[in-house]
Amino acid sequence: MDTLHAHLEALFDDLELVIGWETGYEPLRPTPAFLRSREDLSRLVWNPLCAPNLSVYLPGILKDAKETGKKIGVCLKGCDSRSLGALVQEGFVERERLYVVGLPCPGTVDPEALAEARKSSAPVTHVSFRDGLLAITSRDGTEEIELERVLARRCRRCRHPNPLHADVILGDPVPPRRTEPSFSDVDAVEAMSLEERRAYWEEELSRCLRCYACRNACPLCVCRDRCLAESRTPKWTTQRDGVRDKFLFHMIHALHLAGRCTECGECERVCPVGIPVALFKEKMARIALELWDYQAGTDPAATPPLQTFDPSETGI
Amino acid sequence: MRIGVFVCQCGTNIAGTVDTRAVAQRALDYPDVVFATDYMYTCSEPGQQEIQNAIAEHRLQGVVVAACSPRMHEPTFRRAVEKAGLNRYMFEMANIREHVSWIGQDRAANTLKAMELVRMAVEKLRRNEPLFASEVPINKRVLVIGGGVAGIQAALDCADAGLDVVLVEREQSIGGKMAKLDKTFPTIDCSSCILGPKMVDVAQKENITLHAYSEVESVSGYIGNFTVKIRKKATYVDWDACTGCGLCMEKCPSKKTVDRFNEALGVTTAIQIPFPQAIPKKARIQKDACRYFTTGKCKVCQKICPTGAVHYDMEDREVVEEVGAIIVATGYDLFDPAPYGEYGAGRYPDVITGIQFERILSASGPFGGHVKRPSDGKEPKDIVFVACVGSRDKSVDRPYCSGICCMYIAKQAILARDHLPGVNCYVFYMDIRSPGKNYDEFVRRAIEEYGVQYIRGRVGKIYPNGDRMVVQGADTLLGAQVEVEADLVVLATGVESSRGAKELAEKLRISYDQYGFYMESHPKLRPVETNTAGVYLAGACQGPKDIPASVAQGSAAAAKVLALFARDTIATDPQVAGVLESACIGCGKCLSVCPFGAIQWKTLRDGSRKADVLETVCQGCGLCNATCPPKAIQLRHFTDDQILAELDALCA
Amino acid sequence: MPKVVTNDNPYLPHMGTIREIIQETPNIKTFRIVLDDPEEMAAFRFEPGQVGQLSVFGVGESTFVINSPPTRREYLQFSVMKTGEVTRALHRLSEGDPIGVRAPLGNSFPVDELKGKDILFVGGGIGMAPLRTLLLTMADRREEFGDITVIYGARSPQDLCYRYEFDEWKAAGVNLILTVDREFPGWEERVGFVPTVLAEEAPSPFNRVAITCGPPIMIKFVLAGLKELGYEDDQILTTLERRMKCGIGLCGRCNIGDTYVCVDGPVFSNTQLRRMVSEL
Amino acid sequence: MSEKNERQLRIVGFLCNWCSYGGADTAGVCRFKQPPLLRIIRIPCTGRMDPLFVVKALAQGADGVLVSGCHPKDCHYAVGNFYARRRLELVKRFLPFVGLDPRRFHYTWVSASEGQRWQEVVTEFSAVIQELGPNPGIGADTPMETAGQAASAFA
Amino acid sequence: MEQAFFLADAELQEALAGLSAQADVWVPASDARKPGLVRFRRFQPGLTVRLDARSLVSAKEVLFPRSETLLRFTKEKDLSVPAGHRIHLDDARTVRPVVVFGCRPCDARGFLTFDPVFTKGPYRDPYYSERREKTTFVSLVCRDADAACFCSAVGSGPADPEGSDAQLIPVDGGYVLRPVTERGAALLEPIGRTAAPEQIREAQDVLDQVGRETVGEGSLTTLAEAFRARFQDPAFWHAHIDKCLSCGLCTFVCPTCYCFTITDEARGLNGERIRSWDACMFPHFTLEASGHNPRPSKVERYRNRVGHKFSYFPARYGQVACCGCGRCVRHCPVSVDIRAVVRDLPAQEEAHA
Repeated sequence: MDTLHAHLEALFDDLELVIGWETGYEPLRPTPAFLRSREDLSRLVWNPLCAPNLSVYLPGILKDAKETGKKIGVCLKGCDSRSLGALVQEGFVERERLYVVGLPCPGTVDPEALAEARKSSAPVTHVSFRDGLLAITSRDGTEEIELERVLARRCRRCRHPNPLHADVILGDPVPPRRTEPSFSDVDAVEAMSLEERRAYWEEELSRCLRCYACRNACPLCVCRDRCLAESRTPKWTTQRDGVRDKFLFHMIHALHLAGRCTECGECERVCPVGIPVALFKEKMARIALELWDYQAGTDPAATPPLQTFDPSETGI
Repeated sequence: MRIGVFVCQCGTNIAGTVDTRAVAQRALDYPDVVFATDYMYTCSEPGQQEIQNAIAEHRLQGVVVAACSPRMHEPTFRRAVEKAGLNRYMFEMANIREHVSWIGQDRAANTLKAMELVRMAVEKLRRNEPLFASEVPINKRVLVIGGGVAGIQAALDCADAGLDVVLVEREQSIGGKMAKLDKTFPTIDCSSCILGPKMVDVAQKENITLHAYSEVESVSGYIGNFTVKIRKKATYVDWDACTGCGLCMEKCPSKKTVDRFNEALGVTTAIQIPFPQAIPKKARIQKDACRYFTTGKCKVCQKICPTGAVHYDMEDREVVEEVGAIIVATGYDLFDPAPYGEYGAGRYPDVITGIQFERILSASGPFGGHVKRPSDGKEPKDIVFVACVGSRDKSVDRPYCSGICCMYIAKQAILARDHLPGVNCYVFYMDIRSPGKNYDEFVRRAIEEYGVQYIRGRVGKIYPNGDRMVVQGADTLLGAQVEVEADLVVLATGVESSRGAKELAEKLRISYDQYGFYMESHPKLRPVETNTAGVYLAGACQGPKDIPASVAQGSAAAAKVLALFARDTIATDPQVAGVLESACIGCGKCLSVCPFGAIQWKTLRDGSRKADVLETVCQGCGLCNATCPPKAIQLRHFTDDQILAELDALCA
Repeated sequence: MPKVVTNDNPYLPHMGTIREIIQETPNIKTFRIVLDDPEEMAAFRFEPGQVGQLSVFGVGESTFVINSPPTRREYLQFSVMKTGEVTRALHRLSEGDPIGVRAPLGNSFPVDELKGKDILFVGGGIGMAPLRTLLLTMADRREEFGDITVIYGARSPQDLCYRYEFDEWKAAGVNLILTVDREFPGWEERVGFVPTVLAEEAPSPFNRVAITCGPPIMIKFVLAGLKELGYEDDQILTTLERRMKCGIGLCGRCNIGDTYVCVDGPVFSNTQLRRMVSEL
Repeated sequence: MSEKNERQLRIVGFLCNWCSYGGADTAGVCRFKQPPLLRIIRIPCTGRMDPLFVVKALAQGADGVLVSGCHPKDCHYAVGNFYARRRLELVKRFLPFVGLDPRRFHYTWVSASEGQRWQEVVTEFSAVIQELGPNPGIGADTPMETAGQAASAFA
Repeated sequence: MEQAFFLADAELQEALAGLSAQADVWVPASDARKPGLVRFRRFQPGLTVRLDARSLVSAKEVLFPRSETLLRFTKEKDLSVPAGHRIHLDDARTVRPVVVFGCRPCDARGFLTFDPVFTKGPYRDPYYSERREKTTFVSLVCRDADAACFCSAVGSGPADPEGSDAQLIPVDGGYVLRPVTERGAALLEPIGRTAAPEQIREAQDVLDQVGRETVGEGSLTTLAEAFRARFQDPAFWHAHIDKCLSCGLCTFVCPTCYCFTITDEARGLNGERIRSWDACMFPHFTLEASGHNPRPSKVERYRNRVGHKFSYFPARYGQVACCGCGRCVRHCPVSVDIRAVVRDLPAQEEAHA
């Protein structure tokens, strides 16, 4: 934390602004912060509750930013940095306009798991993190909770806790929880029969509100204001509240992310009704890996597999 | 919208297994259908009249015809509705013959299927929009790539018709493979005697711009308006000054330069004019052989040149030509027999290729037309020709027939006998392919008049025995292994695609088959067109061909260009992609996948970039449409909504 | 208040039939619609400026001003420019086709307050539609109003709507000034943008009310021009457009601050406009 | 072929105009008999095939989806089917994950001259679909009215 | 507390089943698979009723479904008329009595934002109004305020009876049911026993205690003017809103957001016109066919959202369009806090000097 502040402090004259996290309406809710003055830097926080993937803001902020010659600073966790890689790859972000502060990530917290793990339900007044332990203070005292117990699903399968493509990495590297791609949650779905899977998704998706938080939190969902799921011409979905239209929306999202998803898990994190929507993209990522040995966002010079072809490939 | 549905009985072709009346009746239940009928032959004159009458009487805005395949009669009906005042794209066909009545006997199932196909057509038509072709002006200049006989023919025909022609030739002289031939089959007339005048014509036509020793660097634009960048490779001789006097060749000290025109059977000088009839007849320095370039000292040619044409500091330069059409006539290359190690080509000097033998036969060749063998200059007494070296052989990835070898073997055997009446000629062959006019007679003459001995079988091995070669092979007619001793073995190497053919195809955005031969638009009906509008094929670049076929195709390609240029503008097919700018997110995915380079960036006033379709370049494949995430780019007449309407008509 | 022809469900359209379609310009068609129930048609009352929602069932609804005057009641007239999904569908309809109508909706021009005044209409393109209803109302009650001057412009002569009735307007004593953006063969009227022609004509603001409607950029310069000529804010009326769905003040999208264009508009005085938050 | 429970099975075919649609025509011209399940939608090229069409068709109850185009390297547009096969294979592998039976989706390459092959493709795939029976789709919240409507009109 | 009933915890299911005989009873309940996810669901025996937990989405959808049919249309083919078809419209609807049981005071109060818009005119929305007339709200006095709650700041409170027909007051072993309106009284009579005096006393204590609690700081009800003053201060809006993802989550979980869209969904000859939730945060909301969008970016859209709730709505209807339930704050993927935005409205100098 102190290093982060000091580092940005020293650099701030060369930066237009810094995108990081600050404490939200309660210490459990760090919220994205757009720090435009040196004084603002003091608001920066960095801990396992800093869940949002800030790369989602980059295409928009770069588009709107005036050309001052100053760079835009952004704090990225490991998985966030893969999103940046993919955005650079597809030309949505000019890497040279950014100053990327890579933050090796111990993993982020699943709020629901944390709520369950806490003994107190009183409003939290302070949070700190050290040596794998979250210290959570409320009027009922301070509880220490192991991060590992309350880890978000996305973090349990994380292979990239250490940022790629960063200008600077602040903090010691974190040993990855996984060294090989892990698709155990996909496997769990696939362990069901076809019929069960259909029923499973129908039930999960029936809760979808079509609030589009999953889509808007996705750094690679680049259609922004022009999503096909809301389009009336062409009309792929209706405004009905049925499962089929919800299903189609999620299929649009998943297919658009095929070979592009960087597995940051934001779609799932932000879903208010707890649909494991990231599984769709994990399955896509697995297919891309199997078919083309491709991992999105790791190589900014690569071409996404559906944007290219290989005349000699066989078996498909 | 007011739609009329016409269900064709096609005599009994459809009505035999489809209740066309019921199909028409059912169509009246579909949205927007205000008229439906069945008719015996809808494509007939009265059938079309019926449609036109109904359009007027029922104020129809769209027409569905359920009949045969749209690949058959869509143009017919489009014209018919257009005559009645509708836009030709306010028309749909339901294929209830090839896809229904002809493939099933179950009348009930067929009728149901026909109803649903009509319903799909109606639902698509409800989303159709009138489309209008746009007109673009044609630049009436033509580029011919390749100066072999096909390219020469095409260039001359175009020039004769008054067009400006740009002819690009990779080698120093035009003439191609034919210029290396001694005589041509089946008439045994002198190759250079018949080709030479045409080459001279090319040089003399004022409306032909010849870029020899040049290559096409890039092609952009589209039919009627191509921009071609051509790299003129450095020759170190100013061709404007060079008179082709040949003094430099006399004085050049590098006299051991491999003579590539003579297929490495002889030597030439580092500064060279490849052959006496070369067009343009200009000298060029072969850099790797030149003493000045290799040692830094010499400059003999520069000193001797009466016009001071030699410039050692010359560099490649680029010229840009604007043309409206392109004829590709890049010809072929000959198979390198190295993969057949057992034949010893390259190892044994007296195992040569057909084209080498051609040079040996030629009066302007390395031996002045005396048939001698390369190793010791002796006249051969026995010559063996081996057919199908690099043809019809999967093991060397050349499963196709090269088409010309059988004939040139017969010709060469005849010529060998003419030159050396005592020589014995043997031909190992698989089958004799001689389907041209007077071709079979020609082969028969070789056998019957000239006593050439044909042995049906594959050659297994060729090895030396003393100063002779032993050719070991099968005689499948005798069912025995045979051996023939020979002084000279000629391998009839096959035809393969020209080196660099694929790279050029990619520049031209035309397709090629797995062997690198260019794909014609239709194997029978569009043999000289490619799928890129405005690019035509001539000669062996499309596939192995003999001279008459190449010349015919050269003329055919020229005719296509002339037909294109007969108009001042061309109408573009409006079934192309279009961008809804407000929905375009500027992601550029369409640009990257378009096989035709038909999409480019357009910058709006607010600085945002949007995809923009060059309608004349777009071929209407729809790849961009499938790729575009927000579906801002839509292929007209095959939009998402139109396809979804068909889908929804079937299941929802 | 005019009688609202509606039952208890304001979302339920009344069925009508397209009696006539007029192709005004390449992308504007005029629809003359008659309600199917003769009693409903006879009882239908509205004020100039009020709008209606036209339904193409299966595609949706869209809002258009009723541009026929209340003084002429054999049909309701709407002019539709092809811009979106519903308008594209409307352009595909034929004479005799059924159509849904929810009308009248919204406020109207304060006709009574305009009595005895000189009137200046400034219209551009399809913006002539809302002016037409008031213009013809005044033409039909000609003696109640003073001078009526119309400045009407479009990009080209073929983009002018209602060309076939210009003579009728003139015959009713309307001072009609037509202009197109640039020269066209055979065009003998004015050439130039509407605000320019307005400045040239400079109709006196004395006892006059200006009513303007057209594309936003034209409105912007016309308002400035009128100001220049000395028109006060309450001497200027205009109509606003917003994306609408319900048309009855519920769905929440057509607001400009606390003003709902669908129920509080479409007619606003410049005084009202100035009080609104700037979100045009 | 009357009501929903025994509705006729339907295969939606997406065929490229240049090869497979021609192949289907050839099969017709040669009178190669085929089961009557297939309904063909003509598209210019399999490159036009958005994998979403496959998903949507199956979600809304198409019993089978068959996509066919030119053989790889024979694409009328040179490379359309190279892109297509990646996208189609991807969706083929994805379908079972969301509970859609991948056997209901088949993609293949048939040239305009391969009438016989087309007959085999249609016959084999139809047999698979017959075996699988009706596709429940996803979220059966809109009625399958087409089947009932068209069928009852004829019956 | 004059009249009150007692409902024991153990009798809850039975009582709800009893109510369900005459009405659709909506209760907060959790999914088997997602115990933490509480939503309003129609009661049926065996449902896991969760009066103890806050619901994710408010009870809004009970009266204002995410998507509902306004009318159905059929094209009847008839070649005797020029169009070739006739159109039949049908807006028939059946409205069953509804009980919303166990919502929080904020949920019930949320409908007070709907009422003046949908029931008072100038145009009355029959779909909402008819349901509203047949709906009884039984709200639970709330003791679970969290850091996102701010009902007191909008003039309500955790024991606020406004908008409720009856109140559920947690007491030892169950709930005391207190009617607030006559409708509430009529509903309760059959399901509970009359409460014992000590139960009533306990309930009154709870009411008093909860009633004294202040949930959320300050007051957000009088900032209409401050909003207008801030309207054109891009730096202010950017500072608060740059992080907004422009999704519709806040509006969809909100008890007072009532904006909707109307679309036609048709196939072949049949179709329906449906009304479904829309969100002012979506760019399409105000996008015109011409491509013009008066609220083109999230800044204008969020500003309108704040304005609507705290300035425009008060100007039109005399009350803020916010019940302080805190859902928009709690569930926002990036924790945008509307309270902070509204609170900062007047602080012109400090916020951006």
